[in-house]
Amino acid sequence: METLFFAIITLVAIVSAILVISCKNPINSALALVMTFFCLATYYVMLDAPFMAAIQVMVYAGAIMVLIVFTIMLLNIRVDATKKHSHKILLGSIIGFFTLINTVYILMKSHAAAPTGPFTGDMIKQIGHTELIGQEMFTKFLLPFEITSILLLVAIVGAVILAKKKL
Amino acid sequence: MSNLLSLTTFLPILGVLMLLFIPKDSKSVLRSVTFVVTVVTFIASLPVLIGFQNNADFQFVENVPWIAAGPFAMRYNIGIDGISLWLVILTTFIMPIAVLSTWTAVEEKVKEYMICLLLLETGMLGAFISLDLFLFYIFWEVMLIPMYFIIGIWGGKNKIYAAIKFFVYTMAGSVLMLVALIFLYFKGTAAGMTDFSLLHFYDLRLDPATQTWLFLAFAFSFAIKVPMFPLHTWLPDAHTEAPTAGSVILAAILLKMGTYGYVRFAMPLFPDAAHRFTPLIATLAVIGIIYAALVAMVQEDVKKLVAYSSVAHLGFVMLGLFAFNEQGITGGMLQMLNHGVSTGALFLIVGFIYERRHTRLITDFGGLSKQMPIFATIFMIVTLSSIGLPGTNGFVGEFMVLLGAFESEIRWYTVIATSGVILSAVYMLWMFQRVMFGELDNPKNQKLLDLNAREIGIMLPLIALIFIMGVYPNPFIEKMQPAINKLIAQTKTSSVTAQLPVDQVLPAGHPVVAPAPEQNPAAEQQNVPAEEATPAVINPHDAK
Amino acid sequence: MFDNVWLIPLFPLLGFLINGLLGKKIKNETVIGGIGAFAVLCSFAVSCMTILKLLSLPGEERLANVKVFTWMTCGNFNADIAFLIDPLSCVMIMIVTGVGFLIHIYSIGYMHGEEGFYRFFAYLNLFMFSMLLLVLGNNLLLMFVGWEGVGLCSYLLIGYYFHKKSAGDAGKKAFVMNRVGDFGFLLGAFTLYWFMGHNFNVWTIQFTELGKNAHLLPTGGVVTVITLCFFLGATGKSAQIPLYTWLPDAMEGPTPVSALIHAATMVTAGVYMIGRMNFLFIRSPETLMVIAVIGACTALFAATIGTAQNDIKRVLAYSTVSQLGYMFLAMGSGAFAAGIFHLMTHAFFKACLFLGSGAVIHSMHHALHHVHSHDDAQDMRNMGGLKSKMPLTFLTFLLATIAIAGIPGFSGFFSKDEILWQAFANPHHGQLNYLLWGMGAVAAGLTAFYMFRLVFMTFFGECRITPKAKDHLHESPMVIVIPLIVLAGLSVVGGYIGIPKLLGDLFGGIPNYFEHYLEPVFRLSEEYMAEHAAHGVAHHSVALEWGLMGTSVVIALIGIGIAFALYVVNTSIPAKFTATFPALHRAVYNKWYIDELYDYVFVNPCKALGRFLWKGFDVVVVDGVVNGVAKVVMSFGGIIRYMQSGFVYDYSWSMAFGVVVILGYYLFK
Amino acid sequence: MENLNSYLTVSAILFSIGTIGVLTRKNAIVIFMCIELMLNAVNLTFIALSRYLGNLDGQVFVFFVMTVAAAEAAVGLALMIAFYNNKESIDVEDVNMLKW
Repeated sequence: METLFFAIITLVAIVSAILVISCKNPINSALALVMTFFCLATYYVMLDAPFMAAIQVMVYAGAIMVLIVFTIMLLNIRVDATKKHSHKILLGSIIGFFTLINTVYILMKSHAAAPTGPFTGDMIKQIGHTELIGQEMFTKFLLPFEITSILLLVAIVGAVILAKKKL
Repeated sequence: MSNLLSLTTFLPILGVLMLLFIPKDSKSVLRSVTFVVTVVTFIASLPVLIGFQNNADFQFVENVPWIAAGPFAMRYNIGIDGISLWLVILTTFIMPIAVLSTWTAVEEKVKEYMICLLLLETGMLGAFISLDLFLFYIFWEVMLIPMYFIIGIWGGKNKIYAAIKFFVYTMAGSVLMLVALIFLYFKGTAAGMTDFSLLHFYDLRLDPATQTWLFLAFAFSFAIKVPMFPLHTWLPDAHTEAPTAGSVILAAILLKMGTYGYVRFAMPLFPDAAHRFTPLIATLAVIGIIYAALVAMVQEDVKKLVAYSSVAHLGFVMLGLFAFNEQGITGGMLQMLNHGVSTGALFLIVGFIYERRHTRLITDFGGLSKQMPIFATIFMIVTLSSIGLPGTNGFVGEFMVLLGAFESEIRWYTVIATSGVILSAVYMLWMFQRVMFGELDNPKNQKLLDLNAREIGIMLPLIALIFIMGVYPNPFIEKMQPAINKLIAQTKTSSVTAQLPVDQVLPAGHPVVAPAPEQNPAAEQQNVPAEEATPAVINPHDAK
Repeated sequence: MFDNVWLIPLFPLLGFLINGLLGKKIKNETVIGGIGAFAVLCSFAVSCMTILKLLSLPGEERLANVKVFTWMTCGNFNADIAFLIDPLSCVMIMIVTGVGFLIHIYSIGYMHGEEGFYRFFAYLNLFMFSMLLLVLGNNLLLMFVGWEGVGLCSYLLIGYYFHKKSAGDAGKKAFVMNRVGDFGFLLGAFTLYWFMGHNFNVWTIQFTELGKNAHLLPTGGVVTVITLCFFLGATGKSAQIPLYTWLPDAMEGPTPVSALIHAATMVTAGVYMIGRMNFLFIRSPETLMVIAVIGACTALFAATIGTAQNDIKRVLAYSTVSQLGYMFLAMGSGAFAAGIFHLMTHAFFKACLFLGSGAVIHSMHHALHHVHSHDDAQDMRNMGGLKSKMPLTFLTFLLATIAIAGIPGFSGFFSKDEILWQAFANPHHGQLNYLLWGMGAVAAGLTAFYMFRLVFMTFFGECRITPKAKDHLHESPMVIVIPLIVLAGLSVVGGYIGIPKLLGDLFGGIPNYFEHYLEPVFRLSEEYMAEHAAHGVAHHSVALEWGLMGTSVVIALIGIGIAFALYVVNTSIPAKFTATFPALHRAVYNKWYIDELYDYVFVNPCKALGRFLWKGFDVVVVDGVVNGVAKVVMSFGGIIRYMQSGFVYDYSWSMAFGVVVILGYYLFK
Repeated sequence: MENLNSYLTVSAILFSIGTIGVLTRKNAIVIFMCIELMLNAVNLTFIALSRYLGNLDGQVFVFFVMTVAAAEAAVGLALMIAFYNNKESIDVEDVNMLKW
């Protein structure tokens, strides 16, 4: 049952990913990408990471994709009239294929060690994923977490400055 | 004060820090601060001069660990002896003059300009006092960059070309030197040395083949800086395009880096090779003297003429150094100082008229004596000093160089070089005549103002030095004498010791027929009492 | 004993400093001139004291080295600021300060109202200082300092009217030609120092030491090289063939300068130098022969040019060259004392002649200036009949002319005759002696001719300037005339201190005081020469000596006679002569085109070579290589840069490609 | 729970697809989206491994990646707007000033 579900989700994810790169209209690509994000969120749930699935949906599918779609609409970009691909798809596919082989080979070759950490599926279910993540984030990763705020601030300022008509 | 030298060297850096906090629009403040800093540096260098003992040792030595890399340590190892002493003093002495000289000429980017000048001063002082090869290399490169900017930003019409030419020429040389340094490092490690100290390298006995290569690398690098024929073409361009202060510093101090490099590094480190290449160097020096004089004669631009005269003067220096005797090297050293003073002064003079007329073409002038009598007098004195008239500094150096070279093996080169004194008179006086004498017929020249107080103030110390060094050079000679004697001893003993394995180094096919006759004339040539240096070599001639 | 000898050069130096630094502020000509002249007077006084002290010593002790301070020491090389007092240097300082003082006085009058009056006196004092250093210096280097110093002052004073291009050119020419000589001097000094030191371990440049050790030197060989080098120096300074051409041009300077520097003192430095180093020159018979031949040739050659010049000062200039030739003839004949003697008498009469010509020019200039004429005040063709206008000048000029012409009883006769006799009788040059004597005698005749030509053209006949201007001609002020009278007096009587033995015997054994006085300096050399005479000491009869003396006098008289015939009796002959032999006249008038030859052979090729080396070698070859390397690098970069298309996807492609390949390589290797 | 390798393989496939997109598309926004796709593929790997190893560090990393992606989206899109304002296009073919 779970395997079948996994297969379906995988199929949807890959198909929509292919759609992202093959649609003529960027809007369609964007919608396909949202689909992919949802699939990934589903994976996260299957991997006992509901919190990650939630922010995947909220941040990616919600915020970022909305931003992208807004931009597309704002710029009123037409469908590629002449040619949507800059280079030969074949060549790109070959490179992509080799990338795939490389990555898969790495995965096959590397034998992940037995579970080492303390967080088992039961434990997560018992305590709650969000709480665990929160504990990690505000203890062990406190400093990087705070630094991300600075990163976001810089990004905001940068975006504002860049998008201004006249500097 | 034990770290007087460091203080002198890094005072300009302190000045740079001060300048950073001064707004770039308050130009006069920037200039004054820079001037004060350079003057203070000069004053700080005086105790070094006074406290200097007349012996051959390095003095005011500071030696602290700096960078430890593997088995080797780069150390902050500085100190001066009689050879570098005067060059340090010359540097600190010239800098206030250089700053004053562009007081009004540089109006743009004053802050950056002054910072460049001060950085340059630190670089130059550092290079003169470094006793650690690595440290020397660092300072050597530090000098290069501010000068590049000074020419490239505040230069004349063709400044970019000149700046890049200067940079690339010098860089090509430095890179070779760096390679040689790294090679030396491996040689040193093999010999069990633990640092880059020059003094330790002096004791390192290299085999002749290695010496040859290393000497060539060092010599090439320094020859560019000197500059020696045929590597001199960057000089006229750089001089012509640089602002006055740049030209002055370039002529007075930067060129001395090359000759100083020979005295401090190339000759004592590789004495055997230095002796072997003496004919080559002497040939190039002599060609430089005659060639530069001939070319200077037909120049249309005053500054270029002076630049070419520099090449000729430095040819004399090289000739003196490679005489390998007391008079020659002393003369070479004196000539370095003299050239710093008188060619520096010449560039200042060219700067004065350029500031007034914005041209340097000889044909644009004529009859200025009438309009600018003070200028004419000063110009005349400096010209005569450059020609090497007795009573001025130029003569003492030139005479000693020629005398020393004549006593040594390069006698015949000297004969040709001596004819340079005729040519120098020709081109300098001809230029002087065309600029200063004749009818004052150009209306633009008829409104020229004579030198103002600042300009006279700049020139007076130089004029004073011209006469002091010409009439009473002994204090200068006395201080450098022990160091020069030590240098001569270094070049001699090593060459005799190094001669022993000459036969082994010869190419395999070389028939080793009679080693004895090969050694003896060679030992004789260097005028070494063979018994003293190597008791093993029995020289029948000396035994008599 | 001679402790205060350093004062002699010091006074003029002080004068130079005062006038040079403050002269512009002083403005008062009398004060400036007074300072200048007084400084020289002080030197003269000290010189007199010195020579008196010297004379009070016995002959062998007349030698002192007075050290002031050590100039430079380096290893075995040592040069002091030190002065040498001996009869030779004493006679020189007497001439220099004495004649110099008179000329200073004269200059006060002559330079009156000139722009840069202070400058003139400053230079003049500087010259006195350098000249005194030259003659007093006890070593080669100090002599060289003076040697170059006088060259500098000569340059400055010739170029005194610097706004005139010709003056600047002449000054430069003088300096450069002197430099050619200096080149020889330096090489000679180097070789001598090295040779003595290297072979005999005598590392010295001091004259006394060198003299003491001269016996170590071989005859000929290296010594010939050394002496020839020194002689090259002398030809530069003393305007001998081949370096004489600067001296006539040097007449661009003010006339007192010509009198002081280019007649009386500086140009004789070469003669003095040979005298000072006699111990060296006698050891090279070849050099002596070269000197004698060059001296005789110069004497004759310059005299021929002198006959055709119209500029009064140029005639005198060629005359100076010619007379210097005599001195070198004497030196080359080993008659050092005779050479120095002629040096002295020549200083008197030539200074007098120059100053007299200056007075004439001064007067002419004023007269022409009054009528706004642009005629050349120095051209003898504009003069004539000045006898009545300027009687005192005429008289002194005439006396000096008689002296230079070698009329018996006047100073020039004694010295010139001595030289000619020595040239004939010396034991060195064999058959060449007759030729040398002949050249000398002919030159003496020419000298008499052109000097009297000058006198006749200037002072006799009709005045050739406009009558209006003529009225403005008048005798010069006393400050100018008094030096003339003193010098004329010296030209007349100056010779009596050196009466040749022949005449001395005739008048009851009057000794040749001058030769006797110089004996300590030259005795060793004379003894050496007597020993090593190449052709054996010839014994000539008294009658022969009388005969030669008579011949030279007769030749001189013939010269005067011709001049009288051509320029007083029948003044049309010279023009006819010129018309008959135009080429010859043109050649002589243009100084045998020697200047043009030098331009063609040395100056222009040098400039062309310089231009070629600059534009051809520097710019094309060296910079060509440098820029060529830059171009190669740039063009290579130009090819490579097409890889940088600027399109982001190109970069991403290469990146992806790189990642795949590198990763693949590491994974599957 | 599904096999770790399946997740990783899916992630690799998604990553490769993203790569192909980046390489072949010329619309800057689509390229941008492809980059997001690649980032997500990596995120999946992180979370899968984190779960497998029982260590939450990977998940925190994903959190940071998302932050970076958000910042990137903000700045990147602003850049595109700025670019579009200048060139009236967001085709990467029109951007070739990045040379010499």
